[in-house]
Amino acid sequence: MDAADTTWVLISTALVFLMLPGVAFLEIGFLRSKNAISVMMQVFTILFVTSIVFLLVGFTLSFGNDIGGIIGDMNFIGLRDIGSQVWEGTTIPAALFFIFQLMFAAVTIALVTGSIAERMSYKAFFLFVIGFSFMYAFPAHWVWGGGWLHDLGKVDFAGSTVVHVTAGAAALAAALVLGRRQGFGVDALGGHSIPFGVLGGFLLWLGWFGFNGGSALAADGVAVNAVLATNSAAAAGALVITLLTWFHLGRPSIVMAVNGSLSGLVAVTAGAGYVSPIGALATGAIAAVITFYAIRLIKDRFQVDDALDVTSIHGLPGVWGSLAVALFADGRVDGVTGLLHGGGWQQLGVQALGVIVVCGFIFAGTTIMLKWIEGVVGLRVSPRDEISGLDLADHRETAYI
Amino acid sequence: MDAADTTWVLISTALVFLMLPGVAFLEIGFLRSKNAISVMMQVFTILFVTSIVFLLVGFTLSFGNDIGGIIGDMNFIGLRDIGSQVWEGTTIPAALFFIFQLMFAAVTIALVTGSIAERMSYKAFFLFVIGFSFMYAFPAHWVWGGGWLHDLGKVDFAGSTVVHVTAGAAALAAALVLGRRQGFGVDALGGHSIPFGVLGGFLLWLGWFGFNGGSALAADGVAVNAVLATNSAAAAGALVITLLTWFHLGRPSIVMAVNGSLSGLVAVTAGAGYVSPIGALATGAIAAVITFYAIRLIKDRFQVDDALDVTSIHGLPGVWGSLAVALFADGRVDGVTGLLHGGGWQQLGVQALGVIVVCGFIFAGTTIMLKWIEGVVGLRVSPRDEISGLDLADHRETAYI
Amino acid sequence: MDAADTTWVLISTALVFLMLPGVAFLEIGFLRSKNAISVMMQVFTILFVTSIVFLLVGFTLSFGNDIGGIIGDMNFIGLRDIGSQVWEGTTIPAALFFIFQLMFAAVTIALVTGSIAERMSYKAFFLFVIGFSFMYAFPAHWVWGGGWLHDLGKVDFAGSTVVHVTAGAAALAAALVLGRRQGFGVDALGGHSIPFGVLGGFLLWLGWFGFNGGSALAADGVAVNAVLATNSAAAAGALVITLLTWFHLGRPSIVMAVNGSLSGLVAVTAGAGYVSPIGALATGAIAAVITFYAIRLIKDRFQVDDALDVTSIHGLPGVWGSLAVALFADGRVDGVTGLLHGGGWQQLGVQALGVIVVCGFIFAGTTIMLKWIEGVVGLRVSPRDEISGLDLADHRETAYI
Amino acid sequence: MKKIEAIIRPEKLEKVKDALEGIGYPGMTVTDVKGQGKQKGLTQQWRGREYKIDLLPKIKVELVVTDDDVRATLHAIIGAAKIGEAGDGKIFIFPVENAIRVRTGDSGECAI
Amino acid sequence: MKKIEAIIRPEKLEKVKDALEGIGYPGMTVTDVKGQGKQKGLTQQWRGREYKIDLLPKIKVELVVTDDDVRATLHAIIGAAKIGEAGDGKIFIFPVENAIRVRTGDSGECAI
Amino acid sequence: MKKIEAIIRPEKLEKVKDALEGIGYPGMTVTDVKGQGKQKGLTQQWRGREYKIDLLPKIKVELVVTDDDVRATLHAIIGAAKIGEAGDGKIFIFPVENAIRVRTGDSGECAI
Ligand SMILES: Nc1ncnc2c1ncn2[C@@H]1O[C@H](COP(=O)(O)OP(=O)(O)O)[C@@H](O)[C@H]1O
Ligand SMILES: Nc1ncnc2c1ncn2[C@@H]1O[C@H](COP(=O)(O)OP(=O)(O)O)[C@@H](O)[C@H]1O
Ligand SMILES: Nc1ncnc2c1ncn2[C@@H]1O[C@H](COP(=O)(O)OP(=O)(O)O)[C@@H](O)[C@H]1O
Repeated sequence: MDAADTTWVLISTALVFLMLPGVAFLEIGFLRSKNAISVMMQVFTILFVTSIVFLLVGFTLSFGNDIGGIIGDMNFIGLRDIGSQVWEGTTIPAALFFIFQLMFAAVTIALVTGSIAERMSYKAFFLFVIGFSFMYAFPAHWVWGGGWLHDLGKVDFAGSTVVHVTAGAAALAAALVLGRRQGFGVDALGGHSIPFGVLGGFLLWLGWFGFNGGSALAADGVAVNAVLATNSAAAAGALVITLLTWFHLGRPSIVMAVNGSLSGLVAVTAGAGYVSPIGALATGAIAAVITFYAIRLIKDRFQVDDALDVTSIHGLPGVWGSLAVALFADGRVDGVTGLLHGGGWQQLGVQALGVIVVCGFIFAGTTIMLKWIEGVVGLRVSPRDEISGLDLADHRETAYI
Repeated sequence: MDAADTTWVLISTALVFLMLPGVAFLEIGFLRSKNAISVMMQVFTILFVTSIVFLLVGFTLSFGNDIGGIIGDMNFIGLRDIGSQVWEGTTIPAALFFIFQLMFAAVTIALVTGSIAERMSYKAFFLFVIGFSFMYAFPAHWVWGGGWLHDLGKVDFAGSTVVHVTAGAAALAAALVLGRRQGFGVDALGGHSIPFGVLGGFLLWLGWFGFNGGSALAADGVAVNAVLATNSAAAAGALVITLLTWFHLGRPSIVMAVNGSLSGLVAVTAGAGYVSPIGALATGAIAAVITFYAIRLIKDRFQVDDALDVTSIHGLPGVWGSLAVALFADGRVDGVTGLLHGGGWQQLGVQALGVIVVCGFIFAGTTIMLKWIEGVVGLRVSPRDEISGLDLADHRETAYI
Repeated sequence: MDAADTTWVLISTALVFLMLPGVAFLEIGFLRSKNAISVMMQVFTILFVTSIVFLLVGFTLSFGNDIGGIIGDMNFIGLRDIGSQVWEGTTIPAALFFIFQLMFAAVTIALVTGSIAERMSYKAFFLFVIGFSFMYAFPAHWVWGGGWLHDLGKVDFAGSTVVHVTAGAAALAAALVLGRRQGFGVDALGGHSIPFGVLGGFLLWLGWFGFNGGSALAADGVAVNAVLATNSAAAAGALVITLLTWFHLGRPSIVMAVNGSLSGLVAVTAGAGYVSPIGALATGAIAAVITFYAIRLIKDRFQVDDALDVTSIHGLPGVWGSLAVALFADGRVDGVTGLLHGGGWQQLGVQALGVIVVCGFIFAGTTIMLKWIEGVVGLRVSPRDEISGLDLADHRETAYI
Repeated sequence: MKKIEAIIRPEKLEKVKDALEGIGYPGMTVTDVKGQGKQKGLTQQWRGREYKIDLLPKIKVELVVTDDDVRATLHAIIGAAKIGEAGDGKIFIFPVENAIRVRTGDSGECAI
Repeated sequence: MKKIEAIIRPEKLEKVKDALEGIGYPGMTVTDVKGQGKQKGLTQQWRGREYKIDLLPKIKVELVVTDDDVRATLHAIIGAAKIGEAGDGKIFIFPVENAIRVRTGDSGECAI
Repeated sequence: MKKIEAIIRPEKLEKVKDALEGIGYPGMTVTDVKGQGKQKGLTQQWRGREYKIDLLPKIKVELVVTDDDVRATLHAIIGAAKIGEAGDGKIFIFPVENAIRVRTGDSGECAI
């Protein structure tokens, strides 16, 4: 065990933890005040439910001994015997590896709340969180837990695929199953406190230093490279979307700037350890272009009410980032080399395959799960309750007096 | 000196620092807007007054050479000669040990503000903070500074007793001496910005990673274990209180969920380094049950106006946690072994003794000190000022325009 | 490369990053709600523009090979070849040194926004940020990059001169060139959400642990000393200004307490690694006195509309702190010894020279740059737009609904 | 001239506004208010206990119209604001002595 | 019918509400307002300087009652809102031409 | 007695207040409202799309004055609130049947 690496992953865990209030405040700020309690309770619920479910079974499903490339076994159920070991292939305690991975699971589910907000009942949501905690174990195992995608050579430094494609696919499926909010396409359904949203944006950017940097699992040059790439891609994403907004709408927007930074962060997540700062700038810049037009396409053209554009801000940039690593990786780590640096098409193929399978699996899984929940307890609050707000209906609390 | 351990305790210090805005925002969010300035100023005052008082004398009283098991001597007055030493028994600089402990002192006093809010005058409060900085040195010395409780074998990993029983006993005494707020028992006296309260809750949970994890004073397996136990107990507390609220009041509540997580965090503080994740879950779950019913008992039955239920959320779970370590400790560190793992009753007895003495000492000390302050400058603002709010009366500022 | 030092500087970088939301929330809280989007967008723009400009050229100008003591060469343009090197004279990766320094550049510019707020158009601001990113490279190079002030023996631990005198001089120049806001001297032009302001204050105090502590570039006794000095000076500043406010205005004020803590933090920045806790208390206490009276002088007497008193809170305490190190340094590091500890007048002279030259250079540079921008795109929004607020005029967004 | 003062459900504002614009009365002033009446209050929870909220969020729409336009206006508002349950709101009609347009100084019916 | 419009101290709302409910007038509309008058303003501080606030927080309670009920209503409000110092507030009485209940379309006294 | 109800631009409140105090009418009640009329709405953006805001922030100033004072009051308000563009606002004048000062119970003109 190395104390410095342990310290770095401990603090990275704390930074990733910050992404949960980050998501919560981004969302309540950019949604209506009558649903602020509901959204905060969703994110908080994810934190406390996942902390328990992942401890009991999620972790061992993700990282237990591989069963046929598909899932982990019950080796670490309830973190049995994990106590004082060093996690294999690292210099940090197994228990620390667990907490770090737990935060990833929680963040992944939390991202989905941006899509389903303002209409899903808490009861349905509660079941959804438990179910999703299990579903998440599959992509996590495939890519990071020694599963089949890992064996094929898929790389995903900190989870453009495992976290963001997963969240994006689930968000899209959930938006489709749940249907649109009342007023969608007519009213702006705009946010009620942009400062809270921006606070969330800052916390996410910051948290991502731990998300990507900590994924090196050591306080080394790779971690530093990841942090640098992370910051650069976020900046490029924010700049590009600001210019696009300025051009198309006549004025730059803080809301879009934050979205652009998130888009860049998502995209660079797959390659953070593998790319140069310049590669990171390119990754983030292109991600922002994708996000800008995807928001319009999905909301205006396809009329899908993905409330906070999780598909456009996490899903699609996640896809792009998963592929981008096969373009921009320059061989600095583990010999991962992208097309632009003389690598072959092979890597790009594997990356694409990973994205497609994860996308399909999660989209289908989410749809089935939500349909089942709909049958058992219903999915949406009543139209009247939706109008008065989920805070009153589901929690009998109001955010402000 | 070890650089990794130093880094971990430095960053833990920063995390514990975050608990101060955590307390401030938890409190202003869950109190009325007309007292928001007052509460923030109380917490900020604690930060700047304690930083000076603890530097000058508090630290040496707590951690100077032991005088008869009761208190430290003046060895470190003004941090004299502490400069470049390594703190005995650790691998970190003495100056760092000081800052870390300073944050604990500040947090302890800050917790008390939740009870006295919305009626105590700033003048009285200012004297109270100075007085309490001295009073805190006693339990700190007894348990952590080599005093008599330490010699008896009392364990308190990060302060269920020293911090939370202390804060709880002071909160109860202060609520009794100050008396109830106008409208208590009639109006809800509810919070004005639940998002601020929840922000505070997230910051506290996060800060607790440093509070408990940093108390290992090294970046080792114990620190990791403490962080894991911390997160698990918080989750269990939040889950259990959510279910209780759902059952008793028909709807789950974010405010109670946050309170439940705090209750779990408080309880696991004594045993964070000594218990397994499963032990931590049990500790947190039982703490939440205690908190849920204690709030009703103290406010409804006993009609004590402990504004934010510090007695129920910190005091009683602190008592429970101090005992729970003597049940759940599994011998992984320092041979501390609880009843359930084959330890004897001896430990439980010592833990109980510590709780009782600290409780009694602080309760009596706080009562006497407040009575004295009452005589000198009065304790409460005038009833008219209480109605218009302490922000206007004591600070001539308003929180919002 | 040392993993522990790397971890500490990584996390210090994260802490300094937190100063950006710190500045943003301090400012929006203490300004009017109709300009909240504008201010947040300014700070966010600084983050994303500086991240790119400093990466491409700012860093190499600051820290490239010295050209005549004035500026760095193009050695590190686009961070070329910086990848896996250890930064000379440290044990951390060059890429990490870059990110850490990048955050300093961003914070410096962010501080200036406090002066120009509520009237400068976004277009003008955007150009200003790019220009200022270049201008900042000069003082950074002179003092930290091996330039002429460094050669003269000027010490500036973490930037009382490079960061705060720079920000203060620019703030004053900008306030003069821009002119006063409508209503200045008549209305209070007070803040709209003191809690947001206080949140910012807490984040800044916290971030400063990384700002000063990280400037040791190692997890050693110097870093710990810097954190301790930082906390002590902030506390002294807050206490002294609270007493002054209480005395002069009859009531203590949270807004002034936060300002006082900032003043102390700024002043101790030059000497954080070199002074004892007692020296830090003195530095902070005197800084707060300066700030308290300077605010009145500059706003009331000179009628300069430096909106959030950047000159009084950063500029002048920066000057004082730059000199104070030549009084209070006690020789513990690098043999830097102040007058009070037997050092000579020489150091004080060099410190003063540094302050004067940086002040003059930045004041002149800012004035010229703003005049030029005024010619190209204009500086201020129209009087009508100023009344309806920059949020609507420049961003077509509103902070709250 | 009369002042029509309608207390309506907040969620009906958009529809009422559209209805009024539809018949040519874009001029109106809107205020956030709270109201109680036949509609029963809300039960909320706070720190583990229940309490009642009597005053519910409502919106007050005020518009001054000529005597001839009163009927049409009432009709439009009722049509848009009604859901048929307690809490739909009230409309009050007040006499107006005069109206003045600040911009021009015009007074009387031509000012509205 | 008359409209009673009472400007009161915010802290008295609860008592006024209770008094009105006590005598059987639960229907009312409440608005947050600011007011100035004989009551002297507040001194506040901002960044080291003092300034005056003239407009103080008040609450406006509006209720429409039949002519016969005016007396009782006034009595109840005054009893509950008075503390005997400048700033207690005013009550204004306005004529109402008609009232309509949106839910039913009823008009006149039976609508209130 | 009349009630003067002026809907003005928010940024003009200070001037209107000063003008009224200047001619000796410090008593007034002020409400944040939103209004629409001839003034055209705002275009805002949200997540990459534009939308229109019709209801703009306005301030309602209410003051009850004796019949004799109406002219002077109107004059003062118009003078202070006018910039000559659509959106300057309206002033409405309503009859008042009575006014009561809560503190003293005085009624009629001496109450205002
Ligand atoms: N007598 C009254 N005077 C003034 N406002 C009233 C009165 N009665 C009701 N209101 C307003 O009308 C709203 C709806 O009234 P309520 O009695 O609840 O429903 P309904 O009119 O459908 O019977 C109330 O919330 C209140 O704002
Ligand atoms: N002439 C007036 N027109 C309208 N509202 C008034 C008038 N005078 C006072 N008010 C309202 O009544 C409130 C109390 O009035 P004030 O003169 O301060 O106290 P009091 O009525 O006890 O003498 C004021 O804050 C204001 O809202
Ligand atoms: N008929 C009306 N009834 C009530 N309020 C009105 C009416 N017409 C306008 N207003 C109010 O007056 C404000 C200004 O009116 P507007 O027509 O935009 O400008 P102007 O009065 O300068 O022509 C509106 O925002 C609205 O609050």
